[in-house]
Amino acid sequence: MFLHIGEEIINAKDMLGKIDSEIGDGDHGAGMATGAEAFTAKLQEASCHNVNAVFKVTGMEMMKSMGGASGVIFGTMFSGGVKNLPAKETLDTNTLAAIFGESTEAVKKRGKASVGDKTMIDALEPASEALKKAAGEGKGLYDSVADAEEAANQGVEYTKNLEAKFGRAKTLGERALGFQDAGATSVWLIFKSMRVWMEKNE
Amino acid sequence: MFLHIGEEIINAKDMLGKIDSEIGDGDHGAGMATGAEAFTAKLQEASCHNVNAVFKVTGMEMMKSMGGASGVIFGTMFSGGVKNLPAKETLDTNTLAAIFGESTEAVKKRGKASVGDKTMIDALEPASEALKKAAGEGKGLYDSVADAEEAANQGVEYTKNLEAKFGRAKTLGERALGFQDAGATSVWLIFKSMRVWMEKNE
Amino acid sequence: MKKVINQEAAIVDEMIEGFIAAYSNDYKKVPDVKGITYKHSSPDKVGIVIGGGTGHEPLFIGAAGEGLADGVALGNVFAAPTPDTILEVTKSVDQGKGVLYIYGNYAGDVLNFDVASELAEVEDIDTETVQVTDDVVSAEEKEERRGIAGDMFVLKIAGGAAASGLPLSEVKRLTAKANDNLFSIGVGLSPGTSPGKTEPMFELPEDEIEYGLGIHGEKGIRRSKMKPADELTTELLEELQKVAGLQSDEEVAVLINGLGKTTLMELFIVNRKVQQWCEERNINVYDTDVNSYCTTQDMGGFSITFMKLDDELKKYFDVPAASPYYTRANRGESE
Amino acid sequence: MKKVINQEAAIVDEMIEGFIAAYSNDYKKVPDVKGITYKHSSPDKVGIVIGGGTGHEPLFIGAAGEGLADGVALGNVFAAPTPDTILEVTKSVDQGKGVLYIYGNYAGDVLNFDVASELAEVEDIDTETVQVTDDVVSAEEKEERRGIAGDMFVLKIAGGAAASGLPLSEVKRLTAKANDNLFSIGVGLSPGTSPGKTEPMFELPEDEIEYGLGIHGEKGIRRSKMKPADELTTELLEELQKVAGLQSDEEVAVLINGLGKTTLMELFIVNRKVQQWCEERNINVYDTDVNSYCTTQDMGGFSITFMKLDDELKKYFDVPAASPYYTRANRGESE
Ligand SMILES: Nc1ncnc2c1ncn2[C@@H]1O[C@H](COP(=O)(O)OP(=O)(O)O)[C@@H](O)[C@H]1O
Ligand SMILES: Nc1ncnc2c1ncn2[C@@H]1O[C@H](COP(=O)(O)OP(=O)(O)O)[C@@H](O)[C@H]1O
Ligand SMILES: [Mg+2]
Ligand SMILES: [Mg+2]
Ligand SMILES: [Mg+2]
Ligand SMILES: [Mg+2]
Repeated sequence: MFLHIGEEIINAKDMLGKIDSEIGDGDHGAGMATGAEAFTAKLQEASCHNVNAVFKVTGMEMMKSMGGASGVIFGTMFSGGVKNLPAKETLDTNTLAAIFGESTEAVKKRGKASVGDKTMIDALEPASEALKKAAGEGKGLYDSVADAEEAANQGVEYTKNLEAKFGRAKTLGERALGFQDAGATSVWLIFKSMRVWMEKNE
Repeated sequence: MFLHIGEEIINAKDMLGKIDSEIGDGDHGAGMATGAEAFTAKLQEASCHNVNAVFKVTGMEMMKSMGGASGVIFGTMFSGGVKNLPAKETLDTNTLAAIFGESTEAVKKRGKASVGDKTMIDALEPASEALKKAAGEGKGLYDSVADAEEAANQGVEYTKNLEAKFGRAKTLGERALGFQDAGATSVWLIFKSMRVWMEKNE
Repeated sequence: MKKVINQEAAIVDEMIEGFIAAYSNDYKKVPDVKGITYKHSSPDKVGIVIGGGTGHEPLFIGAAGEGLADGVALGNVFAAPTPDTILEVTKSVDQGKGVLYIYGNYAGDVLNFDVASELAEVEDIDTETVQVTDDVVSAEEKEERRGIAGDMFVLKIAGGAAASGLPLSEVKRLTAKANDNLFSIGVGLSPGTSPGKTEPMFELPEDEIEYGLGIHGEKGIRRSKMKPADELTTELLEELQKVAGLQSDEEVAVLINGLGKTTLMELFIVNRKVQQWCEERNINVYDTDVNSYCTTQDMGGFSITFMKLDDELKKYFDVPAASPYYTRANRGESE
Repeated sequence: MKKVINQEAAIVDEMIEGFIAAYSNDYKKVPDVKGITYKHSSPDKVGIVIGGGTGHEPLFIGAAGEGLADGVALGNVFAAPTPDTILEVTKSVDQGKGVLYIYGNYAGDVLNFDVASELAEVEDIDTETVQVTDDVVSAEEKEERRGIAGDMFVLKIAGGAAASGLPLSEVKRLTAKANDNLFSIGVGLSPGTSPGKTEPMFELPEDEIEYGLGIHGEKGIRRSKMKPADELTTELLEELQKVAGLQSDEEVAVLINGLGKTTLMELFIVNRKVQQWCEERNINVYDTDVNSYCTTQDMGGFSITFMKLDDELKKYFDVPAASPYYTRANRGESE
């Protein structure tokens, strides 16, 4: 699954770069692609025994290879959710909800952004909430991820109406209105690739 | 008369600059104009008692103000011809021929260029010869200057067929063919302005 | 846009190789990461680590040396260095006296240096941080401003303080004080191009300029038609003065910094006006530097920086410093 | 093209004012002419006067200082200085030991310095001249070549020799020897613009480059499509080697010089290849400098310079030198 995420991120390089360039510095696509290449290579060579290791390795590799704001932010998003999680052999809705619940907190703590600041948090937090809700409702993994994707998508839309509080768009003020946040877009893309992978591999 | 020459040089600034820019660095017009402004100002303020002083002041001011190759070359052209000349109150054909005969030698000695090297010498030497011939034939000043102008003009045409031996066009080799030399053009312009001035002030 | 590179992905590594190949007597690469260190740091001093994205050369790679930084952590073009890189550089320069991090206040740099400092703690290395916040138009609040060319002056003080043997807390205090006294404003004349990109970094009509533009092409506060140097400089000074509030008899160090393609000739013409302006206000210019220390590729434009000085700051400003791209010798006495 | 100037006619005077305003502790203007001198030249030494057109900054105005030039004579943009200017600068720096003129071999500079040296003779000042002729593609005959970035190295030797107290004849001999051992080649990537002009200095298609282009935009030897850095650098090196004929075990100083808008990042990438190339041929690189000393406004491109060194030249190359734009400290020992 993570290899598919990596592939999709690499394919979206130009799209993400373009979104970042509207109100940022245009390197988000390149950064994410670097991270994706790094974790793809690592996941292919290392044998990860459990869910925790996959998330951790993915996050660590992003943090190590990317640099920029998103290296730490997305690195933390992947590795920050499994720190306190008992080792899991398989991924179910409860586990995924727990991971993203923790990781959302970790990213918020690290980046000091909240919903409404026009960052990837605007997609991550609702997606994480959607997972929690789906877990409460006993939904299957595919449906839960689909809910998260939809919530993230709405989050991306939401960022269009916001002025930025963090990152390079901060100084733009009102001029950032109308443009979606690049990092939020990546969050949506990640949930979308998870769902598409599950669709194909069911 | 020299004030008129100055005026014409200043008016020709862009034209001379354009010619220099084809195979040189494009500053010949600006340089000559700077020189013309300087000698015009000086001639207006100083009272020059004789022909020698006018030529000398003109040359010195060009040398002082212009810089570049043409500062020395045209400075020498004006001041180099009166060095050994007994003081003259009026300008006649003999005097003019003597001045330009001397000055041509001075410029050649200074710049080490000869006819055929694609420099202002290609206009100056024939113009000087024309003056000498006119003096020999007892021609009046106006006709002599007209002869010099015509000879200079042919010199300018001649430079179009030459590769450059001096100045920035030197490294161009064959690529300088077809373009006239900027300094030669200035020589022609100077004789032309003399003639036009005499026409107007006859 | 033509750039003399081989491939985009190799830029930073090849640049570092080329730097070390030139200056290997004095600098070495930190193994496995995009970092370099100065070879001759005097023993037992606080380490100074700077860093940031590549593409602003000579900063950051060119600002390590005697009385300056001991190590430099580099990111990709316009991207903050990774925590790993910062950590490895930190370990290389630490002499048991702790390490001070100095970098411009950008989200990416803050995040990565913060993670690095946590990792350093695990390795038992004390770190402190000063974020440079000199660009007066980028935010109302001093701490929220971004860092531009003033970096060079803050580093100068930090390097001077560390070279004088002060402990980490003191080096940090002085460096933070330098930053508190630091005010810059920039103007963009034409966009640069990021290597590997085909489009310029931003759009600016041929006859317009933008006040307050950031060093990654971040938008400024307003545009106007191009103006004569003196008028343009005066407007920037007035804008800067609104925030800097320089008083008569105050002493300042001045930096006129070119952004890439603006020539030194032009920067001197700007400096001429800056000095006139200071003189008219009885502001005492202790020292001036006209150079292109913090660039944005081939971007056109420049910035003006004032650092207010008191005797304490002057002392560390005057400590000799030397790198291939920044030198400050003993101050000559004026006649 | 936007240039930060007030009016074309005032550029040089205002630039000098801005330079002096920045560095008045160490430099002063020569009254009435476009010239500057270094204030702290040690007594009783041979004077070194350099000069040329404005527009190549930091050369020439930025190359006076300790162990470098004592005086600089400036012309208008890309135009040689007047004999008057050179003479006044000469008089200001002469200490009775004579003065050496160093300048790039261009018709205008030759003519004006020659006149100046005759005028100096009248004033009883001995002068000698070394014309820098490093651009290998500009002529077959060494003496007919034009001078480009290698100027900086020739000046370094001259400054070192003069600072060592040698008499004029010796300073001249060493300086001429430095020039005899000097070989450069440049490449143009994009035109610069002369201040006040609206047209670029030459035309070059967006994807083409020109080998051997001069520093005033003089045409080179051939054009090609833009290439990756390593390939381009190798071609230039092969071209340079045809003339320089560097032998295995020979020692050289290397200068990678940017022409204006080409970034230091790119120059480092070029240097990486240059060093590899030298290493493959067992050519010993004694010292490398990567900088933009001799520019052509905002022109894109760079040049590579080799100066062959023997023990004698190394001695003077290693004499410390310092100006705001060129420094050479005591050579650090490599590990
Ligand atoms: N403090 C923060 N908290 C959460 N996300 C952030 C923060 N700062 C930046 N981001 C995210 O990072 C994205 C930008 O990433 P990227 O372009 O790779 O980094 P940089 O800003 O260094 O160029 C933004 O779109 C935003 O979603
Ligand atoms: N050695 C020389 N002898 C005579 N004329 C010369 C010589 N060198 C250059 N010139 C003249 O000077 C002209 C160029 O002048 P200008 O453009 O003002 O100077 P620069 O070459 O310094 O830019 C040439 O067109 C040529 O006629
Ligand atoms: Mg970005
Ligand atoms: Mg010319
Ligand atoms: Mg970035
Ligand atoms: Mg010229």
